[in-house]
Amino acid sequence: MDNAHNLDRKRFGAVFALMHRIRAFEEAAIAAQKEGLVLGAIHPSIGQEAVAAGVCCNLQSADLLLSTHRGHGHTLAKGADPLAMMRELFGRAGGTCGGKGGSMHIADFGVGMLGANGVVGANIPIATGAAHGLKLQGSKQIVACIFGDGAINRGPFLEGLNWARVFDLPVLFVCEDNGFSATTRTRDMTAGAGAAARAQSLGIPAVEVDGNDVLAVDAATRTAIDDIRAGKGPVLLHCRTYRITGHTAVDPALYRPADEVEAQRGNCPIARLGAALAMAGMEPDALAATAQQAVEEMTAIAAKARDTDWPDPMAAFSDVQDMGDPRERAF
Amino acid sequence: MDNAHNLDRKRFGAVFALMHRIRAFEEAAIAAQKEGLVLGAIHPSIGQEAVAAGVCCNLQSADLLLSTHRGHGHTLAKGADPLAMMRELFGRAGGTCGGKGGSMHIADFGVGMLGANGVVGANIPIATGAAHGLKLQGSKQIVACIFGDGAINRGPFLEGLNWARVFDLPVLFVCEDNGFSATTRTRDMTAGAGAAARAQSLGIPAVEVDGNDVLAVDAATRTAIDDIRAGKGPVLLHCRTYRITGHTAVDPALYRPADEVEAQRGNCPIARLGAALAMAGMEPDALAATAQQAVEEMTAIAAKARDTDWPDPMAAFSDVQDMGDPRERAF
Amino acid sequence: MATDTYLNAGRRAVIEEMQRDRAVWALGEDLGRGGVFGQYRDLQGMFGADRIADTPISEACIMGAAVGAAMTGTRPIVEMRFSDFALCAIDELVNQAAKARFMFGGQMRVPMVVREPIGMWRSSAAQHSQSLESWYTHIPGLVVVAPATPADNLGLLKSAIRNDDPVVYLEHKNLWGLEGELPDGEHLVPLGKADIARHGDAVTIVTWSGMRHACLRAAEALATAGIEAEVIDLRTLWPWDRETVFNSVRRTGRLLVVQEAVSVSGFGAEIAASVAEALHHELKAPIRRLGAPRIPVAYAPALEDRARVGDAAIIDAVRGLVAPCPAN
Amino acid sequence: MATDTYLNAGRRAVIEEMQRDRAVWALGEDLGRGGVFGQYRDLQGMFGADRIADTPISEACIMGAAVGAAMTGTRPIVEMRFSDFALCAIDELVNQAAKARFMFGGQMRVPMVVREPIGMWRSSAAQHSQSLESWYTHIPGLVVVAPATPADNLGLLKSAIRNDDPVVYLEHKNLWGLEGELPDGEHLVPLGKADIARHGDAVTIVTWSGMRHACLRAAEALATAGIEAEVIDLRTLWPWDRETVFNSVRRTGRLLVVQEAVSVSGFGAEIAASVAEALHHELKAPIRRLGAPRIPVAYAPALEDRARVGDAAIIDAVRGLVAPCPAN
Ligand SMILES: Cc1ncc(C[n+]2csc(CCOP(=O)(O)OP(=O)(O)O)c2C)c(N)n1
Ligand SMILES: Cc1ncc(C[n+]2csc(CCOP(=O)(O)OP(=O)(O)O)c2C)c(N)n1
Ligand SMILES: [Mg+2]
Ligand SMILES: [Mg+2]
Repeated sequence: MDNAHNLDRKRFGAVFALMHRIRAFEEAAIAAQKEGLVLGAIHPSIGQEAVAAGVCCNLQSADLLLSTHRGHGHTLAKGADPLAMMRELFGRAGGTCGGKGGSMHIADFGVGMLGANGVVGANIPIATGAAHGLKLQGSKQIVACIFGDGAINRGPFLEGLNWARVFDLPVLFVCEDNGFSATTRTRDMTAGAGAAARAQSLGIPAVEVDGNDVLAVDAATRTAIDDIRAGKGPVLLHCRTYRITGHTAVDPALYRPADEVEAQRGNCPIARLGAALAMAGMEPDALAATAQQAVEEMTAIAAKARDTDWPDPMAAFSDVQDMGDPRERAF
Repeated sequence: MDNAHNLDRKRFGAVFALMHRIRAFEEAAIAAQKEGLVLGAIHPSIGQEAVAAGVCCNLQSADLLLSTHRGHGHTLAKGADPLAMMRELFGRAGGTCGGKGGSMHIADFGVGMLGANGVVGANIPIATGAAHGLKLQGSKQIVACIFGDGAINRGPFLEGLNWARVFDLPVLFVCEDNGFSATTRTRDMTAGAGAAARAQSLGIPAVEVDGNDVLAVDAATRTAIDDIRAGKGPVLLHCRTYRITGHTAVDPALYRPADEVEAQRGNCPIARLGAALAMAGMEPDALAATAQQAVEEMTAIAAKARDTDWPDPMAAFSDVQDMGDPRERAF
Repeated sequence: MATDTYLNAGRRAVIEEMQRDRAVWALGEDLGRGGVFGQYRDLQGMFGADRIADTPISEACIMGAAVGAAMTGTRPIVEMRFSDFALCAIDELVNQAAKARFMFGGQMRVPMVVREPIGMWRSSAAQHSQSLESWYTHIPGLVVVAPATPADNLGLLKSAIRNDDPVVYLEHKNLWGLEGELPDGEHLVPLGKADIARHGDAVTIVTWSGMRHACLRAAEALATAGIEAEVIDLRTLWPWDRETVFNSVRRTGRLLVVQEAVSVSGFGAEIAASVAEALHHELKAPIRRLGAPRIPVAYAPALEDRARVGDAAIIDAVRGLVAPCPAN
Repeated sequence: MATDTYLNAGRRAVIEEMQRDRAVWALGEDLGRGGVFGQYRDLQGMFGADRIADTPISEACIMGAAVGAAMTGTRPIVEMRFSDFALCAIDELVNQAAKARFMFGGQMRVPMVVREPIGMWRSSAAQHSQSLESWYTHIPGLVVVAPATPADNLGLLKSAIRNDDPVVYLEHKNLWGLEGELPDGEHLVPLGKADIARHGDAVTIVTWSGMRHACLRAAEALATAGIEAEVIDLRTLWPWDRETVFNSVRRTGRLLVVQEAVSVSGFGAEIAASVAEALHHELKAPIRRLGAPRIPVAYAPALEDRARVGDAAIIDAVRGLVAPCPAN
């Protein structure tokens, strides 16, 4: 963070607030899960906020995003309404998907968020196809596709990246590498030099960055997106980060040494940006207020979400298909 | 073919004979198909014989091989009986698979040939798993897996190669690159530098050779297999060749200019080896006799295959499964 | 009226719909050279390589990309070459295309048509002969269509392309060369409506795809013996036309379901079970199903034929159905 | 006899068979940390990382590698984590594992067990809740097993591991914690034999997997009203135990099939169609099927419940079946 002194305080103040909001949203969700309010599994991204924030602050609102099972941060960063998201986690009316999807299937097409996904790697071909669709229509929008380090061992990673290069599509592939695939250290199951090397072998330029340094993620994303918007085709960004929490909110993550986690806590991307902002002259009070506001916002949201009605059970029969709609028959 | 003068005449005389036998087998099969004797599609490998011969002459009989829809040459080179193979193409009793498989499903477990495959790329995970099984049992055998250039765009290519490296398995991956995926020029649909670059990005050493130079294929294979037998894990061999015939025997292949095909005919791997053998002192008569013998052998085999009985129709109900065998019920 | 083939009827449907709607495009292997059976012959010349797109051999990405492209406002026609290869893209079809609209709470639709040629085609063996239509009928979110005539291939494919949800469109490889009359001008066949291919009152035969023709041949043979079979070609398997089938069975009291697919858990089981549930008291004889035994399709013709439902089996089954009921 | 869970019963089966036969090994994601539900807890410590193998997230290769490893003399247990993810490996299962023995003319077998946890598990939503057993019953070459009790999970998994052909082994996620008695010593349950979970003569209920328990609860409730239902848990879906089912239906004259899966083209259709064909004249009432409507499984409980067959629906269906037949 050499350039901390000439940091754009306005821009990164907003990024800082966003990162806090992501953290606070997930902490509120984890707390709510302990109370039984979150109904299905959630995969927190605590410690990884710089990837969501650094990538998405470079997307325009018309740009599109595809995410994973660990997508709360990405979705918030793309501009989704946290109340609707929290309602979705709680399975309530007014959830982003009306309570049909839950955490792993949050989508908000209104802000260009085309879906989390419960199948690792499945978002890669879909993102590629979304970019293909945009290109066919002469659109200037681009697509960002975030996936984990574990996803690069699935076939669709190869197929999607090859395709994006062959058709020179406007996609930013982001490998959000937290070192783990569920309980497995990804490096033990991953041959070769990793995501960037694989992308390069497919003719796709790739950049590796410290994924806990939001300034670095931001800068690398901006350069990549400039190229993509200039019509140069896909780019891959490999962001190394660490997952502080378990794979799911209820995973104690005993498969890794406590001191490793402790050391990584000291590498908190939010604290790092806070330090940079402080060095750039932002007041400690202002920094603390940002954190505080985020917590208040998300606490209020969780309270509001818990007071929301359940969806109409008959909604289970809608949005299936027009022809052969199950509502044509009684159940 | 710098080393033509100190060519091992015995070894390459045999390779030369094998290449002629492959060519003659396929020409006999193409002729038989015109007569209606070959029942399903066949995918000739005419012009590609150096890959089959150069790779397989380095395999021991206990080693294993997995092949593709274009597998006659590989299968013959692994030691399968051409009469049983021809019977299989003719759908007759005594075919390698009893007439159940046909050209795309020839397997001869007796000689370590674990199957052609009708699904592009599907042989890669199977080969990888075969090597995994061997390794678990402490076997010294190795596995060779031959696939086309089109197969490297399928997900199982990535998954299989990554796996083979992660578990350090004894597999030789051979990309038999004839430039085409059915009627499509593979390079138009393939991003990056190709098979070798992709393998290298997965930490797998890769070698590119002129696939019409059997001496080069042989030398590269030998080196690769030495490493594999020494426990160094997988290697990929990328052999560039050309498919003289169409995708199937009935494909006129009008999607490529006649002069391109003509030029490639002049690069015949069999003729090239013949020239090298001649330079190494082999008599023109002996060379011609080898070709003649191959044609006679395969013509006789085709004649014999056509005189073979059809399989017992009730064989359709056997070899399905032990529990829940369809023979338990009448049809 | 012009006479043309089932293959060309499908091609005409694609041309007409691509001319009608710029959002429609097709993607698959070898399409620039017409596709593996010539279904797309010359179309790349007419519409350009963007709209008749050649793809890598990447079935998962072909299907997955279509999902994404459908989400961004285009209407892809996915060519899977052989339905067998669609198994390389089943996650993308079943977990993504079919479920997205629902999972995401109806925020959008996934309008795409997946063309998957099915069925036995002499000596194509176990990996190029399957008919897995029953799988798709089991999956919420999918429409399933299986045309049996040139006119239906024209009219149903056009309707499928206009449908706003994913349609699995199963052409039968053995029918490519079948000739029939194609109406001039716009010809749309509604999804979900069966075709009563032959009227009769002795027995109802429900069938689809390639077996329509075997059933009609069998019905003609039976007619010479005075047995008039009604042959219903479902055409759309989901939603299937319960009304037409039930009305017919109410009249005939006898049902034979004929399918090319493996009978065990084939779609015929769904028809048979539905009729057994709804019309038990109106049946004059037990329902009969015909389909393939539970064996992979073999290469050698004599073996392959053991997996085929022949005309004789249909005739026998009908005779059994109309025979006086054994005392019980 | 010891009491243990369905989960531990499966774990014990793996331990016993791995001890018995060195060729047996297991592969899948996270197995070294016990697998996603703890089915393999501590097994890597017992058997080493070679035999309890962690794999990359590469479902296609997990399945395909198992096929190859089975061909070279080992007996892999494939862990698919959720049956939904097996869709990423369907080509390898259906086009390769299931067909290899046949296509290659019986030269070898493919002994592998594919464990695919199925079913609804509170708020797991559309991509983690499916029950696709009917698909597998449709595929020649596959054996399909779906245990419902701890003892059966022990005895059937052991039999599955010893079977020489590919077995799709469907444990129900909601049953992991279910406790029951496990016999001491070797306990093998034969494949293909149903379990008559409850005797009765008013009606035959055929079910499997998680629904066994709902059916038993419903049957107890019905018994208090004097209706004695026979509950048959199929346990193995292919080959299913026709004899036990037919004998029961011959006695009761009434059949209800209860499944958790989508009813349309679910395996229940096969049972219903088979009974309708074979025992039409012995039925005292139309066959009934219960299953999920053709909707994806939703996340919110009230919506998810619309996809569940509840005890009340079973009770109602039985009451309808035993009610005096309406004049017709
Ligand atoms: C195809 C598939 N296989 C397995 C899973 C189960 N699963 C869910 S998340 C996960 C780990 C993914 O690791 P990674 O891609 O690195 O993402 P992270 O969880 O670390 O964000 C696994 C194996 C799945 N959802 N989809
Ligand atoms: C998964 C799959 N997709 C498509 C096909 C149809 N197909 C058969 S061969 C072939 C071309 C394969 O090209 P390549 O791998 O280069 O092998 P070659 O035919 O050139 O030997 C295609 C597309 C198939 N068999 N399997
Ligand atoms: Mg990860
Ligand atoms: Mg090729």
